[in-house]
Amino acid sequence: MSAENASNSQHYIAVQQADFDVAHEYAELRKDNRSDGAVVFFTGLVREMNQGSQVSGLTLEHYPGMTEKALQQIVADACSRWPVNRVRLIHRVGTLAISDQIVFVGVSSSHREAAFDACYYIMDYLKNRAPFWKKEVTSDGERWVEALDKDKQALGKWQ
Amino acid sequence: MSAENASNSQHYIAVQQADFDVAHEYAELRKDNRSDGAVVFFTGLVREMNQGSQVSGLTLEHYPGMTEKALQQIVADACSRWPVNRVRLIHRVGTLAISDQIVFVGVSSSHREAAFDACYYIMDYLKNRAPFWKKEVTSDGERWVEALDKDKQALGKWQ
Amino acid sequence: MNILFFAALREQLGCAQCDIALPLPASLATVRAALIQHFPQQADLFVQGRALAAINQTLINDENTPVNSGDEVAFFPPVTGG
Amino acid sequence: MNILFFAALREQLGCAQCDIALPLPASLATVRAALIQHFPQQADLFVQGRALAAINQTLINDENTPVNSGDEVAFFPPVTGG
Repeated sequence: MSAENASNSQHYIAVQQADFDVAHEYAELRKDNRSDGAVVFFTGLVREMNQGSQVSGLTLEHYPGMTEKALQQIVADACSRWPVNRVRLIHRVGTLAISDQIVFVGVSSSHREAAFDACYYIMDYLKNRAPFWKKEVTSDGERWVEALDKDKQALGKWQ
Repeated sequence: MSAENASNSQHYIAVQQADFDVAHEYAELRKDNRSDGAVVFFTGLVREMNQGSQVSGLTLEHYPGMTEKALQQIVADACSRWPVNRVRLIHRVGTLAISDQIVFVGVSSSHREAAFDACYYIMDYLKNRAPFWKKEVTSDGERWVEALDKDKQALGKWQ
Repeated sequence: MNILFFAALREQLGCAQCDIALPLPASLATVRAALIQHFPQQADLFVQGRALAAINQTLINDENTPVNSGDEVAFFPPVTGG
Repeated sequence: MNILFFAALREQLGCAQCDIALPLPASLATVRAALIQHFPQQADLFVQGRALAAINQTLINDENTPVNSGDEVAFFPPVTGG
């Protein structure tokens, strides 16, 4: 379940059960890259507390086939808005424990503004448009995580 | 030339000639951290092209004594504006080559908004308030890098 | 036509997909209404905003979008990845 | 009083620090004017905005800020780190 973004070989998009290595992703963003002065990355981690409950782990479900397509569209949209050179986006699925890595978004660009904005934009849209769903194991049993209004409102900053 | 921020032992601020290891910094942000769901980091790298010239390297001068104080103030300001839990900020001085790492800012927080905004804020203020100066070696000889209006204007987004 | 379900919606309906009889092309709104008829006890699950829809793996916001024969249609709750 | 210079300003003046005679306390504006008198050939280097000033390692924007005896005062170009 890994797919290079066909529209630009500088971008890498993957959906996978396996963990990812931030040092490797960062190295890929820098490798043979003499033109970029800025790298911004985001990682999302499983938190112990969420929506008022103690969490002991979670399962990430997705819609295979749509997921890669949605992520590629989000990355393409970000690249059309800002002059970014490389994007690496990895999202895990399956069973995860507290503090596990969920998602990585890394962006390199000549300048910091484009790198910050594109990375932030990709995360905001991923939160609203990419077909992933979290089911948490809490002290009260399993529950599906509720989508939050604040994530929908976060898109407002990009209008 | 390394100084823990006395006001909060969760923060680490250093000015050093030595290179830094992003994997180590990221590990420090995650270590024994069950509450943070978001890590954002920025690295600044030496670009080959700057302000219209081919660059082969640069020297970073700073104002020892003031530098750490200025960085600590910027981090403290960011922490008073957003609920961030850990900040790691390293800025190098001395002689650097193309693609070398210059600066690292890493922020962890429960939520991505605080981590993104605080990291971006710290870089914007560092660019305007921290006493570092770059002298580039170009094909036309050495020159001091000019401060840019766009960096000053970048502070507008935080008013 | 065949419709896919994911996550909480799949669990609440007790099935990962269903077949409904519907003349195509039809609007997404018509498909949504047919689902409500098909699952009368769980009609509220399909309210717009509570169940998002994708046609051919693309999220669709316009309920007038046509669904054609051979399209892959899916309904699912608001997403919670990241 | 002793004043420190950094980076391009230090190179253009040809010195990392200088001593100027000035009754203290004095405003930062007065110190700046005294520097212009001390370096008449390089007066333009000290124009506000072109040379930033720090008192006791803190950047000062208000030119009315008093400089007291024992304060560490520095002038330098706009910063270019990061």
